[in-house]
Amino acid sequence: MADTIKIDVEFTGGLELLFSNQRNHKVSLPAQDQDGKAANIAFLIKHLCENLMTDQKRELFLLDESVRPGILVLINDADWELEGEDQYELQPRDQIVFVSTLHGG
Amino acid sequence: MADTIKIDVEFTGGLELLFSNQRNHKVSLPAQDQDGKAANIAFLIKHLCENLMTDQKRELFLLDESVRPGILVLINDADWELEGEDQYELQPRDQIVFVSTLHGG
Amino acid sequence: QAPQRFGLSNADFKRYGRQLIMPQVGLHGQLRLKAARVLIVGAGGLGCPAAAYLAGAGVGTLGLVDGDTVEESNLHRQIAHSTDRIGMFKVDSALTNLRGLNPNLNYIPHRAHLTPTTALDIFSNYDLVLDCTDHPTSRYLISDACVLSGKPLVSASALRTEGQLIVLNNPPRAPGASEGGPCYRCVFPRPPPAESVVSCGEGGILGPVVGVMGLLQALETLKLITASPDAAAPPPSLLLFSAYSTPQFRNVKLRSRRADCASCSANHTVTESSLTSGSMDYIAFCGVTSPIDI
Amino acid sequence: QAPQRFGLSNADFKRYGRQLIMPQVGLHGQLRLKAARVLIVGAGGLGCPAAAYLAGAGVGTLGLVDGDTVEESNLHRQIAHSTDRIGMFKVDSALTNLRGLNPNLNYIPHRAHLTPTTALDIFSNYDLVLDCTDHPTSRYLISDACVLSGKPLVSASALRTEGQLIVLNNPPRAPGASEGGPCYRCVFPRPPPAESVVSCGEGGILGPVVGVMGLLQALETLKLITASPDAAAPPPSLLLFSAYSTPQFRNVKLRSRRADCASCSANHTVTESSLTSGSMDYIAFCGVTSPIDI
Ligand SMILES: [Zn+2]
Ligand SMILES: [Zn+2]
Repeated sequence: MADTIKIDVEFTGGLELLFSNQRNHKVSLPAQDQDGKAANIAFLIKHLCENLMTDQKRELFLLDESVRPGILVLINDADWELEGEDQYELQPRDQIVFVSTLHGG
Repeated sequence: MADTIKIDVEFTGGLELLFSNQRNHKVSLPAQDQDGKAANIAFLIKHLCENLMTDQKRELFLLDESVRPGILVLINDADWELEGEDQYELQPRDQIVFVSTLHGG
Repeated sequence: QAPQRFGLSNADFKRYGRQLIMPQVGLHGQLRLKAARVLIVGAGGLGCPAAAYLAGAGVGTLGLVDGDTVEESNLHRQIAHSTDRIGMFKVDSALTNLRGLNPNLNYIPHRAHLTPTTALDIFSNYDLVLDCTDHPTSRYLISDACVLSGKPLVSASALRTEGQLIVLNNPPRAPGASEGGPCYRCVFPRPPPAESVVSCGEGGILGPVVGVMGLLQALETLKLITASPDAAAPPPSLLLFSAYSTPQFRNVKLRSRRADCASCSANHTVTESSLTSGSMDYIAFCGVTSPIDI
Repeated sequence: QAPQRFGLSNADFKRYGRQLIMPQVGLHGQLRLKAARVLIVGAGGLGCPAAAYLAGAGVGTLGLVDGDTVEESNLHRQIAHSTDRIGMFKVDSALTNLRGLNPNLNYIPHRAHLTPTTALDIFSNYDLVLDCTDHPTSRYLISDACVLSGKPLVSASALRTEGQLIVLNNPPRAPGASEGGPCYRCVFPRPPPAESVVSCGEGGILGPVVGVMGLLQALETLKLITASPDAAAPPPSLLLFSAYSTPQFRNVKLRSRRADCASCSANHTVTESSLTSGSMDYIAFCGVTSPIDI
């Protein structure tokens, strides 16, 4: 039986509307992808799209296999660009937040 | 050599003025008091008064061996009354915050 | 009278449309706001912004309590007042501003400081109270009166570069009912020594700091009013704000009601008659040496 | 002219006394505020409260940019306007309010939307810019113009029950200088798909939510202006606010300047002439199908 890794995922800035209108999710995902590589953020994004997303409009979350422009990914309260972007390898209990930028005023 | 325990202490709401006008302090204190009892908040308060306080006006922090009325003690972001008050036994890396209540408006 | 749809006029739909369309408010929430009677005690640094946003949101009846008059030193942070209203009662100055923003509400001025003998009488006409005052004496009095009259209390304070916010007596239950939210005395059973109390006049205050706290009071008030009546109250908590710290905001879990609370426990010693008879002396309780306005 | 002590009049000492006495401001800070020229782009839900508290604090020159007029649906959150000023330019309506609060400042109205051809010219008269607008097109334009003219940018946004705040281009350094703070394009190199952009008109907005964000912009502006000129800039961060979440506030570390940024890198393609010539088409860049006001 494959190992799983448990992390906390949060959607905010309106993205929660694509995920059952729920902000906080406890997510269990395989510790390795199909090629035996450790689960990273790219793998998580695919996993979320296939298993957690309830809205059909994937283009509001995904573009070219990664998150669309205007979404910030936060790894334990830091911009993912500080942590290796989608190649960051997930650790148990990581907090991953997907934030859609707001433009209103 | 006696064991020490390292915790984070923060003073806010004006209390920082009594402690070198500095909010955040890394504090190392003996893991046991002189009677061999595990270091608790009561012991920490005494330790802070004797070793960290720079202002002479102890009555702005202490009353009858505990913190004066109008100071909240927070143990890892919870009111100390939820954690056993001054009998709470300190754990390494605990975050202890002393907040003076504000009254202005 | 203008024609109504679902209890609101066309002008109401236009004015409140941007908040009405959100599921957190909706038509039900807007009607609850219209029916709500909110009392703001203190028309200063906290009360000015709180009142402006509650008036903007359409709280049907808004009462303001303050015995002070506008001074020039208020104007850097008390943005409902103005330079040409210096010397006017703060309550009248603020209502001039609020009526300009939203003339469709029922505004009630109380041009005197709150006292133990008047508090219960005034509170009986409102559903919810904001403590926007600036001294421990008034903070204990307002909390006691909220417990005795069964009103939730949204309390904030600010000094220098910091602020604090608590929602108290929520849900508002009779003294002795353990499922009620804690009161100010549950959190602070004993008043601070008088010499440790620093006012904004002595310590200073940054305008946006007290402004943010007043706006957060308005926000919690709107959340309480628009929530479904059977929504569970969130667990008691304290929000701490420190403008020059990182992070600036910290949320802290608080205790529930205190079994020996002088105000909200079964054995409470603070009673309606101790307030109205004047036997509760808040100035003596707080150890103030010279009499001060509360 | 009134007699001055240390560069301030007696009336200034009275009006600003409560902030002057704090070490974070002091006489030096108050004089820096008096000398400061701040531009607020957008006189709506963010700009109204930001302008009120900056005027209250004594920012010497305050410019406002907005081409819109006041509508009834603005008034639940745009508290510097009023019901009897519906139809007036927002800039004029807001200045009426600000002059009432503090008549001692130099106010400059810009009664038109910011455009690529006007932005650099306007920005050249100010020291610091607040982005209080409501669309990606204006957010990219304002950031580009701040980088090209070397001004720090305090940017906020809000929608429904949430808000976001970033201080950008701080310290403001020339394109290619890696010690400068990141710009909007460093954080968001590509604009969001047009169909993902929700306005406050479509999504709704709670008044105190956008109000808090505007006040936090005013606060960061005051901190920047009053700080000692050789104080180090704090590391880049983003503040997230969510009114119905616990905790409500979250502080997030951001990246520094992007080595290939189109605006602030050594190889930047956004230049003074691409703006003033009109060759930078922000509407096409953001993929808006029908022309809109920025
Ligand atoms: Zn109580
Ligand atoms: Zn850049």
